[in-house]
Amino acid sequence: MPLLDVKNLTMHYTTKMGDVHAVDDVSFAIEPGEAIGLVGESGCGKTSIALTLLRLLPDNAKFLGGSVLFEGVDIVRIPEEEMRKIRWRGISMIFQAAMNSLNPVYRVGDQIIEAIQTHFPIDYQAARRRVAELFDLVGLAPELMDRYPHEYSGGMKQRAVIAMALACAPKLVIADEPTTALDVIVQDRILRRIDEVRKELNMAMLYISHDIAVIAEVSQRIGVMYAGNLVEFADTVRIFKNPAHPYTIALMSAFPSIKGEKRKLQGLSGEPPDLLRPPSGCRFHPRCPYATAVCTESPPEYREIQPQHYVACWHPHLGRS
Amino acid sequence: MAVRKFFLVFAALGFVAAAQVLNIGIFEDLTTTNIWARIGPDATVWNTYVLGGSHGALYGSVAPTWTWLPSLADGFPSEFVEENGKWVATVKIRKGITWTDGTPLTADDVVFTFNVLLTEVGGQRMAIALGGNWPSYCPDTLLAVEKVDDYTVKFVYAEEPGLGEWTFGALGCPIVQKAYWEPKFQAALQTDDPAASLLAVVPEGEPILGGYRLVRWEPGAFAQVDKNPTYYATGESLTLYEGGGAVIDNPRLGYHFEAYGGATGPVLHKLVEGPYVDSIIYPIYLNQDAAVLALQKGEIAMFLNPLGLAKGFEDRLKATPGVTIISNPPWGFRYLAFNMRREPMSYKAFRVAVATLIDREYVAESVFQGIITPMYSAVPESNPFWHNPDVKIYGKGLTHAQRVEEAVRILKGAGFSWDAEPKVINPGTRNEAVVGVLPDGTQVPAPKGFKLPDGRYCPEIELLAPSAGYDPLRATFAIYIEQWMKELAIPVKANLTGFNVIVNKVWAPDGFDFDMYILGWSLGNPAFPDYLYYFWHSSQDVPDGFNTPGYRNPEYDALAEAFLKAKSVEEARPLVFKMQEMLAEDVPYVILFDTPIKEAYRADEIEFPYTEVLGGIQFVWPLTTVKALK
Amino acid sequence: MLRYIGWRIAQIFVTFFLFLTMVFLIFQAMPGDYTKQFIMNPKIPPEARQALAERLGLTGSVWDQYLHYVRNVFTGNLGVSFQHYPREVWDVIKERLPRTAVLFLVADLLAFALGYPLGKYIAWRRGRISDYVVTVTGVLFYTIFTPLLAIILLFVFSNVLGWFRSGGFLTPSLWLRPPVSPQTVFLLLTATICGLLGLWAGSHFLTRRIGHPRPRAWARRGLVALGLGLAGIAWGYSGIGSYAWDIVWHMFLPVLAVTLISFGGTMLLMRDSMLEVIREDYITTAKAKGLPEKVIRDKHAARTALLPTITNFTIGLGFIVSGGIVTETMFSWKGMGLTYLEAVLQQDFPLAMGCLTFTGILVLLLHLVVDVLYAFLDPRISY
Amino acid sequence: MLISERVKIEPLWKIRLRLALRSLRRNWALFWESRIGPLGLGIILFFVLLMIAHPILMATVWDSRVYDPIVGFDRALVGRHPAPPSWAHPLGTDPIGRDVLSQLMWSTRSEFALGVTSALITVVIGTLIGAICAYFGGVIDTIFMRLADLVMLFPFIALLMVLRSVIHLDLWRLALVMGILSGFGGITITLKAQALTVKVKPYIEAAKVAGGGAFHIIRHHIIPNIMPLSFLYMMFNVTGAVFTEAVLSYFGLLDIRMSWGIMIHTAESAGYLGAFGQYWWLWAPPGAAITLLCFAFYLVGRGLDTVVNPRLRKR
Repeated sequence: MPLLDVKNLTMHYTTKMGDVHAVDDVSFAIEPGEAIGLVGESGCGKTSIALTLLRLLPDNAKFLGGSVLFEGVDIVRIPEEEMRKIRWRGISMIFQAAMNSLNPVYRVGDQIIEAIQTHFPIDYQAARRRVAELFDLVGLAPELMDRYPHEYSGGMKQRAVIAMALACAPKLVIADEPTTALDVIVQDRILRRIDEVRKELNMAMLYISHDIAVIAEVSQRIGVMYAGNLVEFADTVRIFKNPAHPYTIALMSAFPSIKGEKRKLQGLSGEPPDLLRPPSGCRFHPRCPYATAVCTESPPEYREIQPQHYVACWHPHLGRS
Repeated sequence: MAVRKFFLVFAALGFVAAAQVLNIGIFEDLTTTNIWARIGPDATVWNTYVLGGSHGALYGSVAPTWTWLPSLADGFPSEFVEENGKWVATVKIRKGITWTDGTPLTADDVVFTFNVLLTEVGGQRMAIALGGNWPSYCPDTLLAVEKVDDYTVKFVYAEEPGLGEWTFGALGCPIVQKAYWEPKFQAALQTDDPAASLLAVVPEGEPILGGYRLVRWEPGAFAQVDKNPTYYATGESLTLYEGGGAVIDNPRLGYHFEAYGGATGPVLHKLVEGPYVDSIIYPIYLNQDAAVLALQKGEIAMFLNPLGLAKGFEDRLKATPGVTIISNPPWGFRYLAFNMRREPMSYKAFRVAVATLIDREYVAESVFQGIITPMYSAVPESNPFWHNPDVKIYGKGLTHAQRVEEAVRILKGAGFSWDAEPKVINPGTRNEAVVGVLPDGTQVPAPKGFKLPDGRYCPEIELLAPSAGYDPLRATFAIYIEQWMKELAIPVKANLTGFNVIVNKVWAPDGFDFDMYILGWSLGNPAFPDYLYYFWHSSQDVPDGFNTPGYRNPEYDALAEAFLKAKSVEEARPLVFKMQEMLAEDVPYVILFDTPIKEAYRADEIEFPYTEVLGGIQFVWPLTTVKALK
Repeated sequence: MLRYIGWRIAQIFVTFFLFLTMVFLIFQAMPGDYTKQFIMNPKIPPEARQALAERLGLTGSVWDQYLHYVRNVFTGNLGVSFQHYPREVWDVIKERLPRTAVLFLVADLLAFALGYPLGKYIAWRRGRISDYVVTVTGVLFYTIFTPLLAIILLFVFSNVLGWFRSGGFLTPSLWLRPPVSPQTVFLLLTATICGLLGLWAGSHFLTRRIGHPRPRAWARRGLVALGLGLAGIAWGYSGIGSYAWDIVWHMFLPVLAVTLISFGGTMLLMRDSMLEVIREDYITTAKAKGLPEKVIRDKHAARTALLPTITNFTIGLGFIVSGGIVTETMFSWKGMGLTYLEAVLQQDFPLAMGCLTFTGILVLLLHLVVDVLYAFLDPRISY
Repeated sequence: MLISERVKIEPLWKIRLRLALRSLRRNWALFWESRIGPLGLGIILFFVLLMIAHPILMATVWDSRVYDPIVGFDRALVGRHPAPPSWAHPLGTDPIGRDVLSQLMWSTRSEFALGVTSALITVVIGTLIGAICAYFGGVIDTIFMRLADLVMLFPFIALLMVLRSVIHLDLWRLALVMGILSGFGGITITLKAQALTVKVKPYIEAAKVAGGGAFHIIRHHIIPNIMPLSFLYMMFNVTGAVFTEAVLSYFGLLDIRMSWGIMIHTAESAGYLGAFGQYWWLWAPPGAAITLLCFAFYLVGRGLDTVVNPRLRKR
């Protein structure tokens, strides 16, 4: 059985202007120890999914259906107190803005110790030792643990945040844009480190990024999201070799060529839709070069067009000619 | 633990209560305990309430009749005789009077007191340098005070002094002990500001003569005075007769004295000196409400307030069982002053017209419902000896309509005129007015364009009065006066403002800068109304002088001078009557009203020898004749 | 750190100097002078008033007076009060200050102790009914017309229930033969309060190394309780306990009034700064870490939100003079506020100026205190 | 032609208007959502009604000789003033026989006049200085900021108590003085801070590049952007002004003929205040009025706060 099994997850935000269809009918699964990537333009619902998994959604988030089974437990339906126990120990997260995810008025070490002591009944000294290991693991000098966040550099903070995420040896770590704030070289180094650590500790990993290039190399399977829908899901090689969804194809074409300079999403006119009033039928049709009448009428179902290759499209791009 | 101690203190309190204690509320803290400061720059009524009983004087005017009698002195002073160009009189001092340290009071103490005042420091007399009331005890014409023998002192004047300088001047001066003050005074003389140094002395254990001495002062909380066991007058009886006669009898000193015809006719008052109360505690209340509550709860036997009770407090206390309320005529008045140096106030007719318009009775009876008494003469009728009952009262008993017509007549008579002259229509009816339509249909226009006799339009007149904040009574009165004058199209504007603002305008550094103002005076010694001189004598019409209206009338000046120089009150009385008539006639002031002094006390705790006295109990406090009933 | 403080002190001196100048100019602009008080007594000849004016230094050129004034202030001499001539202004202030100090110290601390948790609480329950109710109540007390509140309190507690005396700070009958003066008692009270406060602050420092949060909290409470106990015993056996008690008893109503009026300020400020902090990412992180709500609220949110509240509170302590005016009048509490009011009404300029100057010094010093406090409370700040 | 069909051309003003209306609607919605804002607004409206009603009543049912708030006097009740509430006098009469309700309503006008005037002055000064300091910085900035520190050193009411004997404080002068005093005080600092955040916005740069003069930029770009905050502070300043006036009047330090504060003062100096329940109509109505008005404006202020300051909004 998969470690995490997301089935037809649907979540909307209620606002004064109406409902925002943030996540609609999303399904995917993560096997223990496996690394998965989730890509899509910003505002396509990636982060919403992450937050749903930890149940950290704001008050106005409305859970409309589906289930999230973590080790067989449906974590969207269990009481808060139990969820609290699952947080960090079962599922932990590396946040987008590492800079701000550390409380400025407490020592970095103490903030990690706090997490450990909440979940394991061990005393302060033991916890300190644990932190020292973690720091060592992410490549930080243990003595740094008694410093305050503002005394850290960007990269160090990021590492600290990673260390924190690993503190309770979780089964699944969600990494939401783990490296966007950093310069390319550091990005690379950190991602590698995360990957090594993952293998060492045999955790499952859920990478979330708007930049497919970043996560391609560290994730075994990749899901592509568009406007609140998971439009394609397959192992990394497949996604790159023969993507089936027109949107994925467009993303691919934005992939750096040898020359290295990025091109604008090719053949894609217009903007991502306003999730307040998502388009009828396939949400991608207004921008889709291959759109036909059917696309505008009914939404395509999310089906397995080839083993382990899921697509939601009326006219999937099959094989290559 | 703490609680137990608490009870112990209560026990102690119980013990204290065995000795007689009076609690008398006051509203402001002492500012000094030093006699020089108390009579001088710190001459506040509150200091007097608490410390007034500590020192004695040679003579004094005794309430409630204000009979002038010896207190430390033995009999009346001698007549003045001229000795080589100077005028000399002697005063005998009673024998057997002792200070609290046991030493006797002798001529040396009296002489020392005056020598301090007479000492020249920095080109002026110490009396002046000390300021406050000292100058009046040490008039310029007093040259020296010398010891004749241990119990006789000689006063030397440059010219024969009158009541002001002698009877009600030097002879009323508080006497201090030489032995205690001599060294301190000498020390003070060595400093560069002797007066200041003298005022700064904290008189620890100063021997005194009076009935009560200060034993505790808890700044901001309370002050306590205890009775002086060696008080010279304890047990001394003073009998006052309706004929005006007075008999003093002091068995302890074996002293007997009769004056003003002695024991003739029925007895008016028989006062036997105490002090009867072991100690009086003066808790300080910072607002009257607190004091009233305390009185209702019986925490205090009464409280002292120079202004008396406000109407509301009276209403509230009437209901309280055990509380008695007494009402006494005030010794003062609130008045409207004209600046006679300016037009149109310079015209007698104008002042008379305004006086005619002012309906004191209406405001007093209707608006203020009897909390104020209308006044007409410069000497309140509460002082029958000096008050002249038949002075001219403009507009007395007229209706509003009649007053308007009368005023218009007076003004026209003096050459004033209007563009549209005020006419009263349907007088006496509900819609009586100076503008409107007559029954016959003729339209009476609103009066306008008030003109001076020379035809120029009357300049804008400012009427200064305390704001409702400072004194609602005067504020309201001012607003009414403004209304009445405006009815006649007189361009007046009532400016209700802060007390200090008025004072600083009236007594502006360079002369008097006002048109009309309303303020009040509380008057000094009822036995001798010398303010009649200060307020209207032309010599006072100088910057910072007291003749604010600028009243200059040679005839009045002559009277006023004669009055100060008079040798006896009998001689002075007719003069005072004439002065009142002239003032009422020329109206430099319009005497408006004053409020009777209402006082409340717990009849079950405190007993007074008399409750009918000019200015109320607070005016004669402290009393060595009060008794505590608990 | 030290260099910074030095620099701040220099700044403060400049500001203070300007402040003095302003105060002086304002009072120069005031018309008339104290000697006018005696205008009411015709027996006092103009010369006597002149003499007084000279002695009070009301003559001489403005410039001389100014120099004289500034020199005096910087030599710790606030001049001589007119009302209490020839008493020194500083002497008067020394007498009145402790009363106000105790009153407001207690009240402000209570207000803080009330407003801080409330603000925390309602911010956390943003938008719920309790939030609105508490907020509105807070604002109501915060904007209530002080005399009105005083009247109501006096009415209820003194008139109807008769629990407290209607004014003053002691019962004269109890103080006829006291072993100590109220001054001393007030000073001792102030000392006690500051002592306990220090202990409370210190307890955080002492217990910071204790591993688990819960025992740490208990250790802290223990220390404070111990302090309280000791203080209580000390007062009990000092033999002046009953006197102190009398004063404390009189303090109740004014303290209640001030507390009610000022807790709203702290509360609303705390609420707002909480709401801002709650949006920070590290709060989400804390949630994600699976920390209990209470820990997130009290440790992560409140702790950071505290800073602006502290500033406001500390600086607020400086304005006891103006704050006292109304309260002290209503409750006959002869402290700085009343002193100032009287001084102004009586045109006792030196005293009034003294009070203002004093306030100035106090506030400026508190600014410094805040800086230092920050250095301790906020690791980001290091001077 | 397709394009020309699809895109409708509208005059600019229409678009502007539509945008303005939309933002207004949105802000109103936010304000309404705050719940406390509307409550305050309601109370204020109530007082406005009182204010308007007074002259009408005086002109129609109330005989000015009886109901004039200052020189009115009810002869019918001679000797019984202060009279408790009755049909003739719904809130009774004061110690010198004037109708309390009439005084209450009449004073409302002056309270509004005072509050709004002084708050306006404050905000205008504060905004201008804030904007200028933020834009120019340097010496100007330092000067005004130090000045603000200095002003903030003075206890407000205490200072006014002194100024009152320098300046003859009637209603308008008081408003002016208060306005100016608080105008140079703390508000400049806050508004400057706000203006600074605006100053760094790209469009300011753009405007500069486009050659917009300093004052043009301040007037057209900075000030409009700090206006909302100023408006918010205005509300708080009204509260401050009304409260201060009341306190000063209560101590009888102002030269105003009638105001809520003076009503209480009259009751007190006539000795009715301490009787509490017995003469409640002398102190309760004005006391409540002062409190409510301050309360109301403060609430509105906080309501606006949620509009102006997104961080305080519900997510």
